[in-house]
Amino acid sequence: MILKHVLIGALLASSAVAPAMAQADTDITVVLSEELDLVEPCMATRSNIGRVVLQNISETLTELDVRGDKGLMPRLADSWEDKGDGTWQFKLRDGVKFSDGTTFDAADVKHSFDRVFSDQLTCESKRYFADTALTFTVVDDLTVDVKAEPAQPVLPLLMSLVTIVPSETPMEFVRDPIGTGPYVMSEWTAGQQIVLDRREDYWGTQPAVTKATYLFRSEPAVRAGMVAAGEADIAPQITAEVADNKATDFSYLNSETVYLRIDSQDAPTSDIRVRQALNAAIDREAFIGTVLPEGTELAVAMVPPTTLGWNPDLSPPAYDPELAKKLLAEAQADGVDVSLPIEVVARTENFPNVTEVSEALVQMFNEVGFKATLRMVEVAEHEQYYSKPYPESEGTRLVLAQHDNSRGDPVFSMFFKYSSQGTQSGVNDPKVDELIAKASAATGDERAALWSDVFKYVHDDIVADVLLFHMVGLSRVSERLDFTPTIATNQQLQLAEIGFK
Amino acid sequence: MTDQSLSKTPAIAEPRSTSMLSMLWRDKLAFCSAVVLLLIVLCALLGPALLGDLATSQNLRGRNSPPFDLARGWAFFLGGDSLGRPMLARLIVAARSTMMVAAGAVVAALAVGALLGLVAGYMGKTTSQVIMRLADVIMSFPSLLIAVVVLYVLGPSIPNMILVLAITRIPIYLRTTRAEVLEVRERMFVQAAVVMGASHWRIIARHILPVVAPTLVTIATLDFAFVMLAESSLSFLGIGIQPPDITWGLMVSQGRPYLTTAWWLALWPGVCIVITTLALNLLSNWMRIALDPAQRWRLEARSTKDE
Amino acid sequence: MNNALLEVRNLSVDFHTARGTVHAVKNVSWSVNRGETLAILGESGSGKSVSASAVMNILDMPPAHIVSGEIFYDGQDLLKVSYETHRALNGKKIAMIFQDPLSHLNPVYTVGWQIVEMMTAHGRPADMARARALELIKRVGIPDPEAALHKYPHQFSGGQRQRLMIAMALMLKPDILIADEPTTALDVTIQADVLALLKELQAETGMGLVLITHDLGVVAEIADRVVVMSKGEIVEAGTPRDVYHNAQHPYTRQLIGAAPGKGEIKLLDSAEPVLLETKKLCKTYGEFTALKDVSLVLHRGQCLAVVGESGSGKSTLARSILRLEKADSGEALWKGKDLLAMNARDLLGMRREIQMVFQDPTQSLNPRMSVYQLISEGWDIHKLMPDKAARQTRVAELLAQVGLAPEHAARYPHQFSGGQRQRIAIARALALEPELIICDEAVSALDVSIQAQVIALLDDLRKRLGISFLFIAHDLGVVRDFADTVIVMKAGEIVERGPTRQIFEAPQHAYTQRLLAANLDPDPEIQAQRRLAGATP
Amino acid sequence: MTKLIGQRVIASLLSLLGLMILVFFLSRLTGDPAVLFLPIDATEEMKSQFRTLHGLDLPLFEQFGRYVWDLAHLDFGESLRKARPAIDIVLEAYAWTLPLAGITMGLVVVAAVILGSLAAFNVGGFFDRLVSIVSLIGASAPDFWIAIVAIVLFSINLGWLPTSGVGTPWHWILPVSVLFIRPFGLIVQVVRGSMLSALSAAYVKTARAKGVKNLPLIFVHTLRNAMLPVITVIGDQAAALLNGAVIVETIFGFPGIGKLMIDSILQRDFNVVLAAIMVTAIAIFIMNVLIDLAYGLLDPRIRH
Repeated sequence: MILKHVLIGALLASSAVAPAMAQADTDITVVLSEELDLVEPCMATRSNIGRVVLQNISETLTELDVRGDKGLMPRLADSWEDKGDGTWQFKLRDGVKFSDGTTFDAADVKHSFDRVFSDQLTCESKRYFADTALTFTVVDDLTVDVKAEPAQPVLPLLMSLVTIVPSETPMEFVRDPIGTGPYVMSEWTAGQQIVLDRREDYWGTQPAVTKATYLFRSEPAVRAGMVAAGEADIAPQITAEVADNKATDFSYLNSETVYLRIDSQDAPTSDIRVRQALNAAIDREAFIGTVLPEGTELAVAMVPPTTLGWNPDLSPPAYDPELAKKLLAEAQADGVDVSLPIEVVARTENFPNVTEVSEALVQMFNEVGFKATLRMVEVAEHEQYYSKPYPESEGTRLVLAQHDNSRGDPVFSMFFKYSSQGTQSGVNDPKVDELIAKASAATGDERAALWSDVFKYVHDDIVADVLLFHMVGLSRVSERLDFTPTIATNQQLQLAEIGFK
Repeated sequence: MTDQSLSKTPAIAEPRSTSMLSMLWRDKLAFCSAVVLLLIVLCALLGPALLGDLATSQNLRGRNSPPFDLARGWAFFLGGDSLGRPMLARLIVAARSTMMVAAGAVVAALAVGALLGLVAGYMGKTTSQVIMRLADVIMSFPSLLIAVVVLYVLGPSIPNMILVLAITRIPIYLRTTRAEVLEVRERMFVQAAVVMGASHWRIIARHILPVVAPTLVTIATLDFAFVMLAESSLSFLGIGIQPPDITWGLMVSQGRPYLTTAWWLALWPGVCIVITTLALNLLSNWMRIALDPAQRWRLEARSTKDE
Repeated sequence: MNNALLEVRNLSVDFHTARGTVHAVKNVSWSVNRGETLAILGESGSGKSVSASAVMNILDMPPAHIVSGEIFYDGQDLLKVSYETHRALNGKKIAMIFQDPLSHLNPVYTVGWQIVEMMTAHGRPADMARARALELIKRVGIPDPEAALHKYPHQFSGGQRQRLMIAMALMLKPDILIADEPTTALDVTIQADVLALLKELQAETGMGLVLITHDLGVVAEIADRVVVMSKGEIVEAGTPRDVYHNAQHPYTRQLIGAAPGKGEIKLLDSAEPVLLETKKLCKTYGEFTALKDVSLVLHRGQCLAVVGESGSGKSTLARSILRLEKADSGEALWKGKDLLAMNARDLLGMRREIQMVFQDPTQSLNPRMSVYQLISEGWDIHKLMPDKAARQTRVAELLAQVGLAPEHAARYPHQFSGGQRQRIAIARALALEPELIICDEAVSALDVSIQAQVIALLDDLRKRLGISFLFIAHDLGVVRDFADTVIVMKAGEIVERGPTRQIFEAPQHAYTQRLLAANLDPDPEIQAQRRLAGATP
Repeated sequence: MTKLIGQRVIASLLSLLGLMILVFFLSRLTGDPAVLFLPIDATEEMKSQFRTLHGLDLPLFEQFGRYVWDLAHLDFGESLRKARPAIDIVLEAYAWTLPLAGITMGLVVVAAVILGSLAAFNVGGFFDRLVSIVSLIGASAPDFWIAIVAIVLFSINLGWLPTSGVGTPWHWILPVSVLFIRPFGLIVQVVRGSMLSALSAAYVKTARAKGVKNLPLIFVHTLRNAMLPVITVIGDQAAALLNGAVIVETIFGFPGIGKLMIDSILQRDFNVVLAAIMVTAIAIFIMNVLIDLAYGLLDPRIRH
């Protein structure tokens, strides 16, 4: 076989057929890790769809600057103001056209939200408005009033999550997305590629990239290799093992946070000392630069540091096996059965090296005297353990999970993960419920301060979970591009930000 | 051409005193294979007890240590894995689960498949048709789906993995057995047994099974490799054996991300699979001859030039 | 001898097997001239085919190894010429036909293609080859030659296949035709036709014919000269008449003596009670009628022979009686009880009382069982003789009875010769002390000398133990020596029945007469007389 | 022959029905597609809406009844995830898998037949042993390992071939080569064994006595006879390829049925799984009929 390969290779080399693709200098190729099931604007919050659709094909009213400190920026909305009583008024940008030639107006905004709330299709962005009823009032073509019940202090921020489609869009998933963005989808060959072409009639600045081809390869080594071989220009989500080229491989915090969810209703984790012992048993530093890439940060909150109200005073629990043993002994002395089995449930392919991380965690727990075992499951089964109602078990289960919040506000995380009503919460503490409710309703600096309090309370006072790492994403970018991937690359990949050297 | 059969043995053959062991010794390749397999079985039996702790002792800061370096002790001779555990010790410990999964799946599939095949081949047309349709259904049922169903409903464990792999392999044995039985039951000596009044059970057990068995054993040894690889593939797809269980297939799959940086993680377990397969193949070739009285003389003879 | 067309001189061939070296032929010399027929006579294992294979360069080397000797054809030593030269001679100058034309014709190509290939392989144009093939197919007597070209070997009968083989061999008008047991697998009447055809063709073309056979009758019929081989050596040579009447070597004498059909014809003693009786047995396979109203009666101690050619239904008869096949209608009464309708218990009893000896002991003995296991299996089945020591003694006795040694019990069938294997099969049948043994062509696969021994053994058993026999055979000579009553079958029907003497000396039915006429006599003089007698009417 | 095929069609339809029932109910044992389609923090209301939309809230037997009813109208249902007819997705994938399987099997058969025959003719010789060992090792090495090493070596380090994808003929070389190895290893062994026994057949002796040259002797006289057992194995291997080369398709980003199958199984896209399995079963059935025809074509004794 080897001989055969060599022969074929030699043949190829001698006939000088380079497999590189013929393309214009301003065309780029992006290789993604999984194929898109849909190219539906209202599903753009799903990260693999978002990387193609969000702000490339379809735009939102507002846009959050997750990298810098510009906060919430106008996109299709020029400006917005709180009219009180839960109503926000948005002034829309003038002169914007959809790629099908129709003009963007307030009715499109209303229709886009109607689609999100429709029961004819299951749009992802609906979840951000779980308990909020929105009423849209078209004031004029370029003005729309949105009334939220109950009042929603972060409504303009939520507007950055809903893409705007023309009012002709049917109440079903579409395969030919029409948007206001700088690109239009010109080809979608299922299983192979998606091609976006630059629009000439875009309302904003013309981006440098004229055409983007998206390919799909699940193997990180292949993705990285494609950039190295010149077959692709950008490969998001490669692994540390294949990121061996300083010139092309970028690492950046990717807004994902890895943690172990503790069920505080189960013995023995109902005892705070046991939860503290779990935290103290882990040598977090040892993971970084080994099984996790350099640049990974220790987490003190469920959300990344760029989020509103992130509490800089918190520090990660120190690695102290002696302390862990001591805490366990004390708990045992008080009648807590610390010999109950603890099963760490982790999901295969959750993040690179998840298996190694899980195995190391279990080993660390066992070294301080826990009776921990590991159970690796695939995604559907993981969901059973992760979301309520939790299955019964002898002892307890710690669920290793990864949470993503790149939205800039903790409201997208804290209720789900810590409220007694939260679907993935292991906490049942009235004070936490109250703190979250207060913070969610607040605005401005008060909101930030209140969130800080919540972070401190769950981290230091009740030790709700084992927070581990803010993860680092790695992307490979061809040297011909002037582009630095950032935290935003996890959810979207704005072609407009890409330049050429 | 009746007189061309010069290899026909003289009536006075040498006494059958040659034991299996000395016959094995005559075929050097088969002998080596047997030694290798014995070693693997020993590893499987004793490995976890002797090296279980060593194989799981992690050292995050000393991960992926390169092979052929004795500085960290013999266990690291083949290098360390991605959690700093000694490869050699892990390979030895993994032998048990690997062998359990492969042998379990092959033996279970062989037993069920052969039984159904015997029934299908020996019984009437209706029974045979029902069984064959069943085999068709199993054959078109993708093993991936079986794997997901079993793992989702029953959980990922070694016995369940055996179940998954066994189900997918049953049709091979079933079809082979049936085809052979259909042929063997027409042979003269089976009819001779019928004429003597032998019961169905006796004919199956004494006359048909011994003739069919060598073919099945040969397929089983080849299947052994197939099952090890299938298990590895399922691990690759994330629906196979999961840590903390450990098999060679899983090790290859886990070593995959490190192919360019730490090749030894995936290579050694792969080599183990290849060696086991080779040894099994060579041994099964030998066994086919050794178990067949009409061919055994090839191994009893003094010269071994035709091995 | 120097001007012989083909001459084999002092040829010695060894076979290197894992068990050591076998001297297949030692110092063999023979020659054949244009227009002459040389017969090489020998039993299995005598090495009679080896020298011919060496001539054709189709010995498998290894294991064969030519130690010494020369093969002269057309002034060159065929053992020294290049592979390519030798290949070019094969088929073109020296052609060969074989015993079993079905397996020697390629089953997946048409007969026409195979015959034509004989010429195209030697560089002749295809259309010319086709014309010649048509001509020859017609010449060898195949009806509708044009259609025959497009048929496959399995669509012809055994005799036709051998004719086609002959046509193929003659395509390039070879100087020499080697025929290796060309008629052995054929029915007697067809054997006669094929031999006649060979003779005619030889007369037409003037080729030299080398005929390898084990059958004295064939030698008597066709050969000009004969060499007799035993254990790799030529023990006798001369004209058939000389060899038959003045054999010098003990082996030749033994061989001639063993030829069946010379003994005394037995007399029927019908005073004994009826053991087995069939009434109007019928059996069809689709369109084909295997048995049609077959009724027969077998008395205790009697030996009833059923003769007929292949396809006459004689084997189906035996298999139906033993319920290996289900008869469509009719009865088979075993001691007055219809065994076709027996319940399981009676059937098991019947299975002890009737035993069968099959044609081919290689196939009827389970190769994975030792002789002891084979013989004692019946006792396991019928739960007899639980005592192990008694069994061992009895097995030893039975082995002694059939002329084998007690120590053979531990061996496996493949370690025995064909004749010995058939003895084991007989010992197995005897183990259950049966009242009737059905022999289905039990001796036809054996060499004549061994055949004679086995027949003698069976005869002895009949006399000593009073066992009855249903003896199915195609070889009239054997039947004549062994049976006391004969039934002649043709196409599923009994055409004639009667005491042996009556059948052989005064056959009534035309078919019986034809059978007897086609049967070759080992004595060249008798055979020559018959030939003359046959030519006149 | 037509009667025979008719019987086979009925038997296969029965199998297909059994297969469908089994897959339908077993796949629904593996959990709720709603939680996989929707994000982890989706509300219960969204999940139940998803189930209602796709009829997953109905009793299982009613779901089955509806499925069978639709199927009777040749409607394989819609993909839960891709919002497209399942059958379209499956057929698109097949359009890639068929040529991949076809080309691979074609090459495998040609290579295995030639090398296996020559090895058998040269039994015990150096070439014979080389073929045996190489095929055995090739057949027992994990294919994803070979695939990734091949990409690293030939595409990244040497830059001779594209890493993955389907654009040009060059893209097919690596996937086909990797897929080639295992069936080749197996079939070459079978060819060798079958040729060994065929070469000792009597008609070979006849051919040699006729003065037929070695090459036609091997490839004309013997091979056709030796192909019968080989065809069976070829059929089994081709069936495996028709089921999709999951690993190779996944690694090389090849949009075939294997990748579709594993994705839809993992995502619980039931309709696609069912459609894929049934189309595969039909493809395998057609192939089996073709194989039977090939038997007849090769061996006139079967034909008559």
